Amino acid sequence: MVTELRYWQAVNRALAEEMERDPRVVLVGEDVGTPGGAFGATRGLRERFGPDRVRDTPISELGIVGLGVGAALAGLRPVVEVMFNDFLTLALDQLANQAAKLRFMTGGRARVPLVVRTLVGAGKGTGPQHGQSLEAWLGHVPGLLVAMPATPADAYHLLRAAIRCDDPVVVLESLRQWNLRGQIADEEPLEVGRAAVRRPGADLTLVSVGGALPRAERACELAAGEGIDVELIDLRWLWPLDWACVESSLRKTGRLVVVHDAVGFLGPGAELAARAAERVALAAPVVRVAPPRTPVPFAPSLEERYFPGAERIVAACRKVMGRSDG
Amino acid sequence: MVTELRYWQAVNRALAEEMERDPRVVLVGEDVGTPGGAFGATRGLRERFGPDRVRDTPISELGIVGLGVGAALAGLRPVVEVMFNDFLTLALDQLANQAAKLRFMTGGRARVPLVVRTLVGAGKGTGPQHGQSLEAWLGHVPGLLVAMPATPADAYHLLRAAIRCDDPVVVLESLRQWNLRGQIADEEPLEVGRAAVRRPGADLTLVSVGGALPRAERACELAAGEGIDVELIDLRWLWPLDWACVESSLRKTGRLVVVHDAVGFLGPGAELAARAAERVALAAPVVRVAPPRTPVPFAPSLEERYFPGAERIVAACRKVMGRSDG
Amino acid sequence: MSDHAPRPRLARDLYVTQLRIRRFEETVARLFAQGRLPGFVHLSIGQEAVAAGACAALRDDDVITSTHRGHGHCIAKGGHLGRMMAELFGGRDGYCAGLGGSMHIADLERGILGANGIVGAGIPIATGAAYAFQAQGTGRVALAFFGDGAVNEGAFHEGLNLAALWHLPVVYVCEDNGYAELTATDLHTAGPGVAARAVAYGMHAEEVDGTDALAVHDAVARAVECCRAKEGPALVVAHAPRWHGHFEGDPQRYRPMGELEEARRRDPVGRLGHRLLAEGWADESWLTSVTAEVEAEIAAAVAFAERSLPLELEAMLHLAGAEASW
Amino acid sequence: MSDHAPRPRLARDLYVTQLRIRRFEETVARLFAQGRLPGFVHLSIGQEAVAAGACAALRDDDVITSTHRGHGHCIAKGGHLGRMMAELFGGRDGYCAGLGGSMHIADLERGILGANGIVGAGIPIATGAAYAFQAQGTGRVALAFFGDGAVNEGAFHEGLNLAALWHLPVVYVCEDNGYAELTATDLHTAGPGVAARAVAYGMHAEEVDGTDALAVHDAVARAVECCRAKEGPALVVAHAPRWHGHFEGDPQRYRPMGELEEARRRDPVGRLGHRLLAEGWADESWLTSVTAEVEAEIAAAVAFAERSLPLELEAMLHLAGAEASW
Ligand SMILES: Cc1ncc(C[n+]2csc(CCOP(=O)(O)OP(=O)(O)O)c2C)c(N)n1
Ligand SMILES: Cc1ncc(C[n+]2csc(CCOP(=O)(O)OP(=O)(O)O)c2C)c(N)n1
Ligand SMILES: [Mg+2]
Ligand SMILES: [Mg+2]
Repeated sequence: MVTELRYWQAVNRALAEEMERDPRVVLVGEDVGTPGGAFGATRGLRERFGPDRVRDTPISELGIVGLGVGAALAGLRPVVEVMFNDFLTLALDQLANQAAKLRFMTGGRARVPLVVRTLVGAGKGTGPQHGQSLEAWLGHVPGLLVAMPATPADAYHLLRAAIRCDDPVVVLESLRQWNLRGQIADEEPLEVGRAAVRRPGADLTLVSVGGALPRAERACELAAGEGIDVELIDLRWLWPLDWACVESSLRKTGRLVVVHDAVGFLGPGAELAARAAERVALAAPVVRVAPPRTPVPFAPSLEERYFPGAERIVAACRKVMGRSDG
Repeated sequence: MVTELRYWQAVNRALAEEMERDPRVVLVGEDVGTPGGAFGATRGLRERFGPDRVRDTPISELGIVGLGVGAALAGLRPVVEVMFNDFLTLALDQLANQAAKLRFMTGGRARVPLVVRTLVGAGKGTGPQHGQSLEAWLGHVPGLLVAMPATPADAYHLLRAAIRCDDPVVVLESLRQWNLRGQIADEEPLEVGRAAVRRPGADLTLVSVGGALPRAERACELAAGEGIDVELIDLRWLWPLDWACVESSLRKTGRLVVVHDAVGFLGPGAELAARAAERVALAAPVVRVAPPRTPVPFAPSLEERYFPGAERIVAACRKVMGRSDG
Repeated sequence: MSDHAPRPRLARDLYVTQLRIRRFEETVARLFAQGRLPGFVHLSIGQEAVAAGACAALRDDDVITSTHRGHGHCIAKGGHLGRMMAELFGGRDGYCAGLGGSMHIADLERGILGANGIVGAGIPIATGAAYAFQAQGTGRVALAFFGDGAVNEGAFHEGLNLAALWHLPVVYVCEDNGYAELTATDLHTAGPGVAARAVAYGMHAEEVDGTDALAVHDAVARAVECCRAKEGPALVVAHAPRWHGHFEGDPQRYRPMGELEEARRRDPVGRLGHRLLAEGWADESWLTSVTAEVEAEIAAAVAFAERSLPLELEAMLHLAGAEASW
Repeated sequence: MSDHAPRPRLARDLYVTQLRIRRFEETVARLFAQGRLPGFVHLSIGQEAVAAGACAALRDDDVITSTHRGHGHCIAKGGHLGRMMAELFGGRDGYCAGLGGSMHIADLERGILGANGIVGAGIPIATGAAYAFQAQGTGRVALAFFGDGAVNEGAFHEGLNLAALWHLPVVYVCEDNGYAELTATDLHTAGPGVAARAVAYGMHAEEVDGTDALAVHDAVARAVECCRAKEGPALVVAHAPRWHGHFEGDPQRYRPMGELEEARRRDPVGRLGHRLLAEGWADESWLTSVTAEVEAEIAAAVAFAERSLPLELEAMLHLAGAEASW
């Protein structure tokens, strides 16, 4: 069956279905209960599954992620909501030193089936402390999986895959896409670590990370208008990294552009560019398209220029194609 | 004048001299006062400068880094010690969302002259929660400077430069080097963001990040024995990045190997490799030498293989030189 | 403002301050509803007496830290309405040059160390400023505003313990408006209340009706006195309901029937106006004239803000010290 | 172990548990001094009664979280001495296959959710396990051990608030040994003490002589009872000085004259031995025979550990689920 849902509704549906399927799945987070989430993602779930399984928490990011770790060790499959990924800064000990390391630290004996859902605010006028994209931090932590759904369908499928995963997963949801509508098919396989080729193309590979996807799609259209045939890959997971998908595209195109909303320096594009240069004989140097190395500005006109737009992506495409106006 | 000091004594001397020079410099941290630091770096300073300027704190990493931010805004130049960089996970909100962003968030008006000193335990049998190298996280945060002294002289000079800097600096000190002796010259200029060429060479550029330096030096000797002439750059600062130094070396050698103790995926080597591939026509793909994507193991024999040793670095040199046994 | 002003003058001053806050925020609400202000906006209408009363107990050289709901604090501490409004518009003449927005307004010259987008983060920062004042021996005091929700963050705990341990001159003002976002206080804070927590750190604590500006002033003045007498820190809990949603646009479905009406009956502005008349501290014509003055001032602030253009990206990079890193 | 054992048998059990801890750690101290154990080792000699008494009040299916000073907790909860010792040696037969070391020993089958290298981190984890038990309705209880220093971490605050708010079945056992590393308690904890803090979250709290295993047992048993009766959480502060340094090798220069002698006079093992004889609960020959049994057990544990080889790197990657990522 195929249904049309908004991004946030897809999140809601994934949660509801997983809670229905598996009684061990519980939700905790600020405002997730009675109010149904600050942005509506958990609407109706407390009424449906009861207060033991859907709990409003105090503003205690470290505490609630730690609570999730303990609950996971004790047999639940908690989904913890941390409102914005900027607030993960408060919870990183439990996420990076506990959840991510327990399997390793116990010689493989403990598993921590914890999901942390959190928003990337980038592009919604939320400013320096609510607009960051911190996926590179998470991807750098061995033991964590990092999902970045960019479409309603992925908001649904990736979250379900995350909940079924026996290791901790951070799902970075995109506020920019929050109200986007999309088709959702039921029967999609639930795999972690699979990228998606959104558009086949022959001239260059464009890898888009998380919420940048619609701008990347627009850039593909613009580029097509200029005679550049772009293959667009939506990374979907920063870890596990679907390098096979990227590499097979690169073997065809020989050219790579990466776009993301995280800061460029030590951002996800650094790893992709480094791998590409290490492992594939490229026809041109990789071009990364990313914000400058500053926090996210508040003023809309600045924010607009700060995050990579379709124009900048197309310019990067031209550059990697060796066109002089790149 | 030139003095010979151990690494930790160099830290101690830098602190003492800066406190002598500038009454605004204060030290706060767990055990930094009466006990003189868990590893001795602040020995004698409380006696010398009094309890107002050298304070033992509770175990409250977020609180003490935040205390440093506020004290810096109110006119002091605090040096906060967080025992191991693994514990920065608890303090990242104050470090990354407050200290690092205040200058930007206030439109350039506020400055936060805060130094956070912290240990990288890598290689001393300290295990998964005391052995990480998290410099890539810090380097990814606009507004933070990141110093990684690898020698006693740098432990002295970089810390002094950090204390004089008007923006927040994290100084990652190396426990592995803690008792190393070295010559320290007084007159070195205090610059932030300058790499050091530790050994000139013609065949390839080896960039070493932080505590990997002695292993990189050893690798240079081994490589020389095989007829490979390595130019060794000690990065010293992850940000500001002295790209000019790296690039000018690459223009000569055309080949790059990077070594560090941080996890490879999204580690510092990713950014260096990406830049090199973007900006220089290389004669061979970059090779990164780094730990596998797991936490740091405890058992000494595993830890020894986990962190890159001279042998692995030499193998990378051979590979980048196109020797078949690389 | 001085805490030695005679009662009638103090009451009139508090009235004017509250009115300036009220009118400023009513204007912001209107502009927001018209779609003219980007991002999130959190209003303190109904809570003006807390900001006005508390700041009136401070000296000009004392400092405050504020919250995401900080317009009132900023106005009460002497912030410039035009520069505040310009910041909300994202203009270059705003307090943060348009880079921060509502949640980051700061004015270091007036001792406003900053609003904050991270709940609780101002608490350690104010504590650090108090540490600086103690070390400098200047008799200055720091004051941290925060909400009832913030008391469950680790930052609250770590900050208060540090302050109590070191007898720092810091006043903690908890504004209990009954909610953390959409979650009622009894769902997020366990135990007998915030004052009892302060007592458990060994500090003075007082509760006060936060809709009575004179009562708030008196309680905070006592706390400030404590601090100046080196008997700090101290905490004041001020109870005052908010009238608007958590953020503008919040439909407030989670609020029980009658709660808002009850809140409006406790109108801190109207209440003090009545008192002024009843006590003979002011007459109708004074009220009329200050209202006109305030309205003119707000109109001027809006006009100032409307004229302020956003920064260019290059200027932003310059302010951030990041030109070289783009 | 059951809390319904008759007094004499309970006392004898507690004696044996304490003796096993004492001899295990004396052996560890000796092995460490001989340079045979890598990394950091923190011993709980002098504090055995806390671990023994607390765990004796738990059911087998209850769980604990432990600390960096956790050997005693693990032994008291039924941990296997040989696998513990093997872990300290870094052997593959150790609890963590040699990947974790002393600070990460865990045994999920016996309800030992893990020692922890991060001060305070076990507190939210135990809280989360208690949440699971509540949601599962199994009547199980979680118990968190932590030191006097840990109570100043945000994790303590956030964990206790959550537990009190939700009436979770969790017992917090604070082992006050007078120091956090090298810093005395009065330098790090403000206010009337840890019990008063618990009361401020609205939970039961009790203080007990931590060198009296029966008293600890009784206090923790009351706390556990509370939890099983759905009246949790509860906190117990047990005061017991440590005899050894913070870590092995610590010269303890910071300890005042006479303190150690005084501590040794309160020897929890010797004390309970005397009581057993005085009450007629055991005779000399019983003491002699259990001592011999314990010594044989420890010798076997060391022999087991000595035979255990470290893992190979490939096996480590496999256990970590990271083969593909090297
Ligand atoms: C660390 C952090 N967590 C969550 C949020 C999202 N958030 C913004 S305001 C708020 C509620 C704060 O409640 P309170 O402290 O009572 O202040 P109020 O909004 O009532 O003034 C929350 C949870 C945040 N900004 N920062
Ligand atoms: C988050 C964190 N901060 C600092 C340390 C370093 N450290 C290890 S043990 C310790 C002292 C802990 O004191 P306490 O809780 O009283 O336990 P004790 O060592 O006395 O048993 C410190 C500061 C750490 N391991 N984790
Ligand atoms: Mg509130
Ligand atoms: Mg202790």
